This record gives sequence, C-alpha cells and structure tokens, in this order.
Amino acid sequence: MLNQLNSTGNCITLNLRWFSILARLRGKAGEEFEMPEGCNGEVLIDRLCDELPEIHKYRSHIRLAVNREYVDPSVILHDGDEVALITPVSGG
Amino acid sequence: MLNQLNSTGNCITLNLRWFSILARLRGKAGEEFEMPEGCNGEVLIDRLCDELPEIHKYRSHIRLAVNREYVDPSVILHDGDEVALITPVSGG
Amino acid sequence: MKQILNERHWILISDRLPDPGEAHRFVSRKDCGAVNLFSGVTRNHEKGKKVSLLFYDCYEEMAASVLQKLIADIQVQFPVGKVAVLHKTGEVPVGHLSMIVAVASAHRVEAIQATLELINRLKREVPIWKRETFEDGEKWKEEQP
Amino acid sequence: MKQILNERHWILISDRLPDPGEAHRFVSRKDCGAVNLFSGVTRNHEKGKKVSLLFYDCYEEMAASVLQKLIADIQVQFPVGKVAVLHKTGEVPVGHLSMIVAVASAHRVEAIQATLELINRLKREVPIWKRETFEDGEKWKEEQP
Repeated sequence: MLNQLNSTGNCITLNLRWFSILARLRGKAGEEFEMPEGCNGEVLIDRLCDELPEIHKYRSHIRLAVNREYVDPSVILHDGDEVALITPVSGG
Repeated sequence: MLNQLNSTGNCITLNLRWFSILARLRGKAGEEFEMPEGCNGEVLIDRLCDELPEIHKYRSHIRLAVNREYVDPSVILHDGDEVALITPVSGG
Repeated sequence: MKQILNERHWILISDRLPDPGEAHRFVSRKDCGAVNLFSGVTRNHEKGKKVSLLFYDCYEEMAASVLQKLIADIQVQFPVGKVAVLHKTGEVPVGHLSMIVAVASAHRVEAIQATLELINRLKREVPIWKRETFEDGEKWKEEQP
Repeated sequence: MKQILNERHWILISDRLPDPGEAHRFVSRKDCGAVNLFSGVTRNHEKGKKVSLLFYDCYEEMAASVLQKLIADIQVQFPVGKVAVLHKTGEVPVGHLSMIVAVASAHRVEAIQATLELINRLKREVPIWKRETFEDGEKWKEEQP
C-alpha cells in the first residue's frame, strides 16, 4: 500500500468541497481532509466511498475537479488542493 | 386574343399595390388598373412589363399576390381584386 | 401599423417596436421552460460596404396574414407555445432593432430550432423589403447583384 | 456571487439575475446584426410531475472558470461577437428565470447555433445542480432515475 501510493508516510491536507446530493449526504459543504502524500484522485474517491457508502451509487458518474478544473482521477493530489466530486450537473 | 383571354369584351378594375423597387419604378404605391374580363395573372404581368420595361429585369423572380395571398400566375383575376407583384423579399 | 394579438401569437408590423422584454413576457407561460428571443439589428456593414441606415417597405396587410399562417405552421411542426413576431417598418438606423422573434417551448432545442425555421421562412415569404443606404447612395436589396 | 465582465463576455452567477434586456444590451454591437437570447424559465412540470420550485446549487468559482473557457471555445468555433451567460443560484419559483444566454453575431444562423451549442455544453460541463420540489418532496436531479 505504501509503495502503491508512493507515500513517504507524510500527510497532505485537502480542501474538500461538497455540492448537491453529495453535500446533503455528507451533511456539509466543505471540510479539510487528510490523505497520505502521493495519493491520487482515485484513491481519494475510494476512501470517501468507504466513509460514505451512499456515494457508491453515483460513483460511475462522478468527475473529479482539482483546483476548479476537471482532471483525470489518476492525477496526484497535493497539499492544499481544492477537491470536489462532481456528480452529473444539471444547470440551465 | 379575345378567345385566349376568355373575354366578353368587358373590363375589370384591379387594385394594384406597388412596393419596394417596383414602387420606385412605377412612381406610386397603388393605382386602379383596368384589364379585360377573364384575364389571368400572367397576362397582367405581361401588360405591366410592356408599360414599364424596367420590370423585365425582375420578372423571373416576381411572385404574384392576389387579395394578399401568393397565387399561381395562371389564376383568373376578378373585378376588385387587390394585386401585387412581389419582388424577392428581404425582411428580418 | 398592423397587429394581430391572441392567445397563441402576437404579430406586430409597425414603425415603432416595443422593447424585446415585452415579446419575452408575452410568450412566457408556466409550462414553457425555454424562451428563445432573436433580434435583428441594423449592422454597419454589408458585403464589405459601410451601411448607415436601413429602410423597410412592407405590404402590411399581406405580411400579417402570411405571418399568421407561417406561425401556425411552426406551431404544428414544433412543440412550441406562444410565438411573437414584431417587425419594424420605415427607417432603422445602425444599432437599432428591425425585428424581434420570440418562441417559447417546454424545451430549449425546440424553442431554438423553431426560431431559426421561423426566421428562415419569414425571410423568404413575408412581403417586407429592405433598402440599404450606403455612402454612395441607396439601393433596394433586389437591385443588388 | 461570481462575476467576470470584460470586452468579450459577461459571466454572472448570482442569486439575483438582471433583466434579460441587460444581457441584450451588453452583447449588442454595431457590427452584429443578430442577437439571440435564450432564457431558461422554471416550468411547472417535469416528466409528468408537477413542479413548484427549483433550487440551484453551484460551485461558483469553478463554474465561472469553466464558463469562461467554454465561451472562448464558442468564440473560436463560431463567428460571434460578445457573449453573456447569467445563471441564478438558490431558489427559482415557477415562471422565474434561471438562466440567460445572449450571443451576438453578424448573421442569424451563427448567433442561433452558437447559443444552442453553448447551452448544450453548459448543461454537460458547468458545475451547477438543480433540485426539484415536487408535491411529494424534493429531489436533486442526480437522484432521479
């Protein structure tokens, strides 16, 4: 696990933002969240799904946003990143 | 000519309306115009082209309107009809 | 001036146009989630030539009746609600409105497609003619090659 | 509230929308003969169910930045001038405006096509979410089958 995550044992703090159904399920609009250094978006989403199993239902439709841009979930996260799980949008 | 026009020798009075370039060429916006009874739109257009040769240039693009509807030029005209030669329109 | 106003449409041909907001309000209805509003504005150029003014001549009685049939066609072809077509006659200086078309529908695609189809047909069928004033004189649209 | 206003576009995400006429005026320019303005309005039905209210949640900072890129794409893909996209957040009762999109161009087809493409992309890409209030409760759009 440590190798897989490229982790040095240190932690990074992410600034999670929650919206729409996920904000309701999580019960908040934002939070600081610690993850092992070197982890990627996929690992974060796995971890959040573990904590909040209701997310599973939406998982296949979720896009990842890091610092207000859509990114591939394989992207490595960094300390201070603003991260959001974007369920299917419905503006207009 | 009499046979061709189905004419009885009587005349009908048409209410001609002129618009756009044709109003400028004709020098007026409307007039009463006499034609033999039984004549059709084609005959009227021929006659107007004789009177106002500048119309010739537009003839192949002219549509005929009788009583405020586009009609085929073969339609027989009647006394009191409101008739207009519609050059290509350009509203909008 | 010629106006036809009923439950389904508002047709106005006049030398004074109302604000586009009035057409917007007219077509708005609680079952229509999409309102598309198109405005024609006199632009300052045409085929590379500078334009200073447009003038619209109109066979008003026929234009209103052609528009009424045309709108009825559109309301059959597309699932749209109310439709407004307002066209100016006379002079329209650069930057001013010559036409307002508003279409409401339950859905955006239909509102937008119906607007385009309505304008395309208006430009082919409704007896309105445009005269453009260029720096070197004025010409009816039909006079131009 | 988030606003980006410059020579090329006006983006506004806010719990208060201006009148559509302001978007119309913003995009109008003397070289653009066509202004197309689309408004989204809360309608009273959705898939056969009665709707009484919409609520929009928005990731405002990201939405504004996604919209800015999206509008820049549209201005490359289509020969259009200025573009305005105004989106409401929070509650939008039936009959009220949730969104205004305005696009100006020299020609009608481009103004109208660019509007449709812009809305289609907005609905796929911009992080805004709709919650519908029905007679039997409220649901985020993603919750619905």
